[in-house]
Amino acid sequence: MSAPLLTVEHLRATVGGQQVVEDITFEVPATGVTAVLGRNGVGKSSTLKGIVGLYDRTGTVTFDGERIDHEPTHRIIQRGIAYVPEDREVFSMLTVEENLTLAARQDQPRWEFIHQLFPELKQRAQQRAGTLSGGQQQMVSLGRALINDNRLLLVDEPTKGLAPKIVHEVAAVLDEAARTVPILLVEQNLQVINRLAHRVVVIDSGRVVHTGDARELLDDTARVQQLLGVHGEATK
Amino acid sequence: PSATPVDTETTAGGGTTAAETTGTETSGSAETPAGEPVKVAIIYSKTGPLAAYGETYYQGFQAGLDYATDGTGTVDGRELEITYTDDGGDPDKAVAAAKEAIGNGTKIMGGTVSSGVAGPLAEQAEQNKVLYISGPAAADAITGANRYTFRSGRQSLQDVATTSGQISEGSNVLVFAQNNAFGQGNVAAAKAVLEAKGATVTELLVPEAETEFTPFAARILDAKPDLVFVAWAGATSGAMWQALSQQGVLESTNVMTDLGDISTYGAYGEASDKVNFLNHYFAGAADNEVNQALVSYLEEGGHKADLFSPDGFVAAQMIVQAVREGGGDDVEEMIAALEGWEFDAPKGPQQIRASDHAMIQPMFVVKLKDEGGQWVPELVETMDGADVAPPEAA
Amino acid sequence: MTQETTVGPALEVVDLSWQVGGARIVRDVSLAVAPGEMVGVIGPNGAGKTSLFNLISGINPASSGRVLLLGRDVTHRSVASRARDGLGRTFQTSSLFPRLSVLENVRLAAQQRLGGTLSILQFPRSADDATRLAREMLDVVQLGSRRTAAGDLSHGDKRKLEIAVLLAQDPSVILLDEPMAGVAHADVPGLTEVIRDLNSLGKTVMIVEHHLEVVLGLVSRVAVMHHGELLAFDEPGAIMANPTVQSAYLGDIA
Amino acid sequence: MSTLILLTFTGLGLGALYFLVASGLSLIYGLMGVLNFAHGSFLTLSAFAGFEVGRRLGAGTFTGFFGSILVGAVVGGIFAAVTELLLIRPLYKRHIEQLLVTVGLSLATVALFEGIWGPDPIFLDSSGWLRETTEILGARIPNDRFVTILAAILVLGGLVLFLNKTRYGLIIRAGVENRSMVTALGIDVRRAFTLVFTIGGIAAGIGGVLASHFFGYVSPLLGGSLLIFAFIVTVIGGMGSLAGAAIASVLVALLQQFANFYLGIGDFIVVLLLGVVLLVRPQGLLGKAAA
Amino acid sequence: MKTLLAREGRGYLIGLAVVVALFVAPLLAIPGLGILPGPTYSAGSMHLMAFTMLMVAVALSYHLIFGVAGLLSFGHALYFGVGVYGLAVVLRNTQLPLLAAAAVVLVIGILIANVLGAISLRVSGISFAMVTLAFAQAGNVLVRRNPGRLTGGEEGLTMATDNVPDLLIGVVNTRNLYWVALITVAVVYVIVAWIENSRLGHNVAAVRENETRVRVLGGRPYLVKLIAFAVGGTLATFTGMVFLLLQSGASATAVSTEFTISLLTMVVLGGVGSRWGAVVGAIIYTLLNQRLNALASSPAIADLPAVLRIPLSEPMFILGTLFILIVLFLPGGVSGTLNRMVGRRRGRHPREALEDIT
Ligand SMILES: Nc1ncnc2c1ncn2[C@@H]1O[C@H](COP(=O)(O)OP(=O)(O)OP(=O)(O)O)[C@@H](O)[C@H]1O
Ligand SMILES: Nc1ncnc2c1ncn2[C@@H]1O[C@H](COP(=O)(O)OP(=O)(O)OP(=O)(O)O)[C@@H](O)[C@H]1O
Ligand SMILES: [Mg+2]
Ligand SMILES: [Mg+2]
Repeated sequence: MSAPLLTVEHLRATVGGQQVVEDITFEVPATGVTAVLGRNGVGKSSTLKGIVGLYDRTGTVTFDGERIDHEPTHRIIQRGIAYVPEDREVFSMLTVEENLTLAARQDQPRWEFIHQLFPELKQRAQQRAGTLSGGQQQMVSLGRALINDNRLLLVDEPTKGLAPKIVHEVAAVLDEAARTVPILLVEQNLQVINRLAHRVVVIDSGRVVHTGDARELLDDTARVQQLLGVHGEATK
Repeated sequence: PSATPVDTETTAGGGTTAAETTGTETSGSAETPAGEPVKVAIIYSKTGPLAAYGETYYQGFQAGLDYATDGTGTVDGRELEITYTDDGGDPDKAVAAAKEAIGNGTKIMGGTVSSGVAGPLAEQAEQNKVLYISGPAAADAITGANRYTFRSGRQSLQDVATTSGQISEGSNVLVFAQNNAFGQGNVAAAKAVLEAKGATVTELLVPEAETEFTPFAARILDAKPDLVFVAWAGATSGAMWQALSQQGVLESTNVMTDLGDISTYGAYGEASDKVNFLNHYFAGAADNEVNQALVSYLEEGGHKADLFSPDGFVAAQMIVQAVREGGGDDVEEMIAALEGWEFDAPKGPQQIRASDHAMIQPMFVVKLKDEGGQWVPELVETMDGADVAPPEAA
Repeated sequence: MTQETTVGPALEVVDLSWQVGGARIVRDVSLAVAPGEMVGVIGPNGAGKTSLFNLISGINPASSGRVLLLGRDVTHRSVASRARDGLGRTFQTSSLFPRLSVLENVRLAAQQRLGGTLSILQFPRSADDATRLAREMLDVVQLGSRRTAAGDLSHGDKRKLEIAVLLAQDPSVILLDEPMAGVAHADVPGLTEVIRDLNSLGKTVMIVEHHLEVVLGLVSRVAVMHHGELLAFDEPGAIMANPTVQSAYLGDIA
Repeated sequence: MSTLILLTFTGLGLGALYFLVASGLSLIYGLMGVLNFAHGSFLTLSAFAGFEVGRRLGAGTFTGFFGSILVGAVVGGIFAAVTELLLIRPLYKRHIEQLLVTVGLSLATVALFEGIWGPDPIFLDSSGWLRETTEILGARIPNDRFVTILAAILVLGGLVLFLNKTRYGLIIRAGVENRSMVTALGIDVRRAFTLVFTIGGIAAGIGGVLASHFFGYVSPLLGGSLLIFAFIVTVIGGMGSLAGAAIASVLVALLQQFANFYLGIGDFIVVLLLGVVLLVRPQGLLGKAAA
Repeated sequence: MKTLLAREGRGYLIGLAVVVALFVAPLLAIPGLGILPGPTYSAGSMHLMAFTMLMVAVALSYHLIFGVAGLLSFGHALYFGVGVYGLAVVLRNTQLPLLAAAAVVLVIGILIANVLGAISLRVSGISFAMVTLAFAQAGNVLVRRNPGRLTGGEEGLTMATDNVPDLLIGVVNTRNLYWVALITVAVVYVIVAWIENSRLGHNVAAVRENETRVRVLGGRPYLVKLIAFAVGGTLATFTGMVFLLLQSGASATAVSTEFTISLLTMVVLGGVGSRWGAVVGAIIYTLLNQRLNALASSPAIADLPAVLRIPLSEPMFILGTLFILIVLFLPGGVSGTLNRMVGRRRGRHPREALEDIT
């Protein structure tokens, strides 16, 4: 395997003085989807937030050979790391179009790509994002990331609360995106994992308890049961 | 309340420049057989919105002490132990200071430049049966407030009465004032004094928070009075005078107002030389030996005589009189010593009316003159104390 | 809460509509839920499921139509009075008292139910009825960390806490808006059981949920919403077979 | 008739002044959620700076007048920027604390100004033309009222363009809602917030200098005396709505002017208006419903 | 009461000890130590202590509204002013004896707090702050305008003493006034603590956290907030009346926004949400304000160069700066900082009470 794109070593993250991530170490290779798995509350989201500097953190984070663990969030993002938060966090008072415009950093934002992926966002360009349904908001949130050419996507539970049909669509979008850019994906839906992930990182209580090939893990029902407390059939 | 009661007492004998001259800290005098020192509490604004008045009062008081005690700071060998306390213009602080002083056995209180503070202090004097000599506070209510309360300055009624030289039987006088206690007091005073002289008095009261006076100026024009008496205090006076000039009020009628301290001489703008001023005091108002003493004492200390210098000066004179004639320990005797007392003050001859403790004193009519870019007052007329005496308080 | 003895529906909406600006978000929806029945509501994102719940619970006022709760017209009553009449709900995004402890979140609901919640003569105590009830409910949903501030809980635990609050409130009609969203797979069966228990205690339940396997296993009937309209309201089997539903909602997954 | 015209113009002049103060307040509040109690201090300091400069450039001249406005704007902007950087920035997202810190700042600065310039008002000489009047239908309207009204219109236009037409305007509107998400899109939102404060300070600075001419004095309490009415205007207009602030400024000032003149109860009428507006339309005239 | 004692037993024992100590303080010659103007039995010291205790009482009433219910009111001075002016006006214009007059004013205070509270609470957040500010401002204008010569305007109003017992008049009776103030603050403290700990109090906290949730549970947030607001306002009115007795006069500063801001400063200084914080904050603020005045006029300051002298001789500059520093660096105020030093988590204190005993 070639040199990893992102390396996380001994990451600890704190919020309001409380430690939410204990000691996380893993690597994200320069291609493919790396999925972060784990039960609720083990620190998956916090790990992502620690990486982009939204939570106070210590430890080493290296992106493309450069340390980024002391940079402010906007610098890290400017390096080409897009972050899609767990709860969508669209700007509810801004229109859909304004949400996307705001996110566009490059000279030629990929508007066509976005509109082709999410035709509904084109129709609803002038609607205030706060009045969109949950699923529509998720599209805005993903759209904000995909409108730029990125070097790495950090995506936190993109299918949470989405209708099966949309889950399917989102998975397809991510699959598409993964061809050109590596993704670090937090996801609960094992079907989606099954479809997308090449590698997995399993977190428990703020620590990494397993890393390895996605197929290998998902095929080993007993191991899935042990690590995630899930029946292997759920992946089908 | 500003959430602060007591401020602080300074050393006996006073603050900075005058400490030596008052001599209260001289060690020998404490052992004189004449007895214990007489405690005096001066409560005034060292800080706060009226600090400038406070400073004038304080310096005037030092001059008066120097004059009345011949520079000894003692009265018939008895030391005056004077504490100066800052009230910051805040009644709560003043009351706290008064209670502290009274608790320590003080029988004589003096001071305050603020009418809002004078009332509560007069109340404390009555409750605790101590002598109180109010300072520059102009509220008429202080006169006759109670038998323990005196005043060393003038009151609104006297201001208003000073305009009486400008009116004749049947004159139509308009009082232009802010709708607050000061303005209302002036309206009441004008009605009491000027209507007695046969004038008709009407009022135009402007809400206190109003900042735009142009329409009111136009309304004065419409009323066509013979004399406009302007009773104004505070920051808005500049805008008010500008409105009066702009709308041509000053050309159309005779306008009179109270000339304040030196810092306000610039507030009248174009109105400065078109207005007749009545005046409590300015350095050149009176030409007598006492005033010379006041002015030269202040000049030596690097200060200027100003509006409220005589209030401090007279307060010192009164305290010395009370101690000299009344002994300094028995409040009733001190009251007796002050009631009806006639004396020479910086403004001229003055008398404390026995019935209500009004301070009968001369008042002045002046004009402002441009002297090398500076407005300076010029005496036009001196009104005799009896002519401007306030009606007796009930 | 006393169970209604009447045979009429526990919850009924008649020609319910909601309009914001020019957009009609809920259009003439009519449905009735029998006492003790559990009904699922599914539909694509933006279909108006949450909006329907907001109309029923009174968070938003209906533009037209009526809401009947236990046979009573509550269309013009406040959120609170509907709640006191026995309506409980959860929100799509957790709505809790973030700085109060887990126990207190539940306890406040219990206090409300047991009465005297505005009393200044009574003090919350560890031994009083409300606290005891709250503990029981937390045991039911298996939420351990009772001293934690609710805001510090993970997503899944917040969901459990919301259910516990509902249990303590003991409403007779319950609206659940995506209770499984963001809950780890491991916890889904447990939570499903809790919801099933709710129903078997005699509560009437309406549940919006995208986890089809969960909904279909729980409910007796499913309402499908699409563009604000009620597309179908039928038994799960019939719904899954309905071609309109398939194209509108399930996509190629089915 | 001439009284009506006079009242209308002086009312508009006062309204323009309210707007210059309220626009900054509304902008800062609407975009950052900070209710800026120190806004009066921005205004006061600018007025003093304008006064010092005007005096040196010539109290009666246009050079002095425009010089003082320029300096007032610059000083207001700098003061605001420094305030934002040192006091507001460390408290991002904690709106109540931000409000408290501005309360503290206003306490401290008013006291400081008193220490430097003394507690008493300093009366100033305006330039000749400004002091004169222009007659419209028999009403002699002071010229500085026209200048104030013009300044307010210019400031309003500039602000509207800035917010709706620039990328910074967009960033600012987004940052209000969710600052960390704006940074998570790779944007340094802190710069935008500093900018907002600065703009608010500049508007207040212009307002301060004009107010000192309007009232004829500068004093440490100058800003505070306008602040309460500016708050009321901001609320009536709808927090955060510039157009609302403009309409409410004119409405409040005219109402106050007329009520003061005819009934002597302008202040009560304004408070009454506030009460009524809030009861009927809690979000204010043009405010966004339940933000 | 039994439960109250059981719950916070230790706290109440300490409180009782403090009250007893304060009760006997004027009988002893405890030196002022530079904080008080003289030993504890001197009139000046007793007055300052009584004044401070009344400030503590108003701060506590404000704490109920701001700290507990989370309602940022900028109009609390109004309710205090109703007490001060109400009693002064009633005593001056009627022949009612003190207690009857006080009862009348208290009823008026309750009415005003309820009516204005009911209107203000129609809006929330910053709008609420502004409405309360506007009402208080209207009250201030009313008092300053001296309608019907009732309030004395900026000259203030002295207390008519005819119907006030002699025991409360004059410096010789300062000790009695001191005890009255002590009783006042104790009563206010107990009422505030009682409410905070009652079921109602927990409901108030819940409303502060999430109103919609309360409504969905069937509660009435509006009513809950109104009760907290009205009780706070009424306690302020009550304290205001005692304040009039202490000062023998009413002045317009009692109804000023500055006074509300000083209350806000006290509560923030002590730590928002903490009852003890409000007490400590009020004491520190009042005493600091006093000592800083002394500092301002001390020769030590007068000799400094202007850059230092000018700011340091302005007490409000120092207080304002201190306030800023606390907000910036000690977010929990004095109580929060102490709590943290003792190792407790911040911001959670009232809500932990329940679990602490389980
Ligand atoms: N802002 C916060 N304040 C306090 N605690 C937090 C905060 N964010 C996260 N935590 C705590 O940190 C732990 C990890 O949370 P995190 O959101 O990272 O979990 P997660 O694995 O993403 O869970 P989920 O699957 O529910 O999203 C949780 O116990 C949570 O309570
Ligand atoms: N206040 C509002 N103003 C305007 N449109 C709104 C408002 N609230 C909701 N909508 C619109 O109404 C539609 C239905 O929204 P709703 O939240 O009810 O959908 P939902 O079925 O719950 O979707 P999801 O499954 O994604 O949560 C959406 O298109 C949404 O944009
Ligand atoms: Mg997560
Ligand atoms: Mg929904």
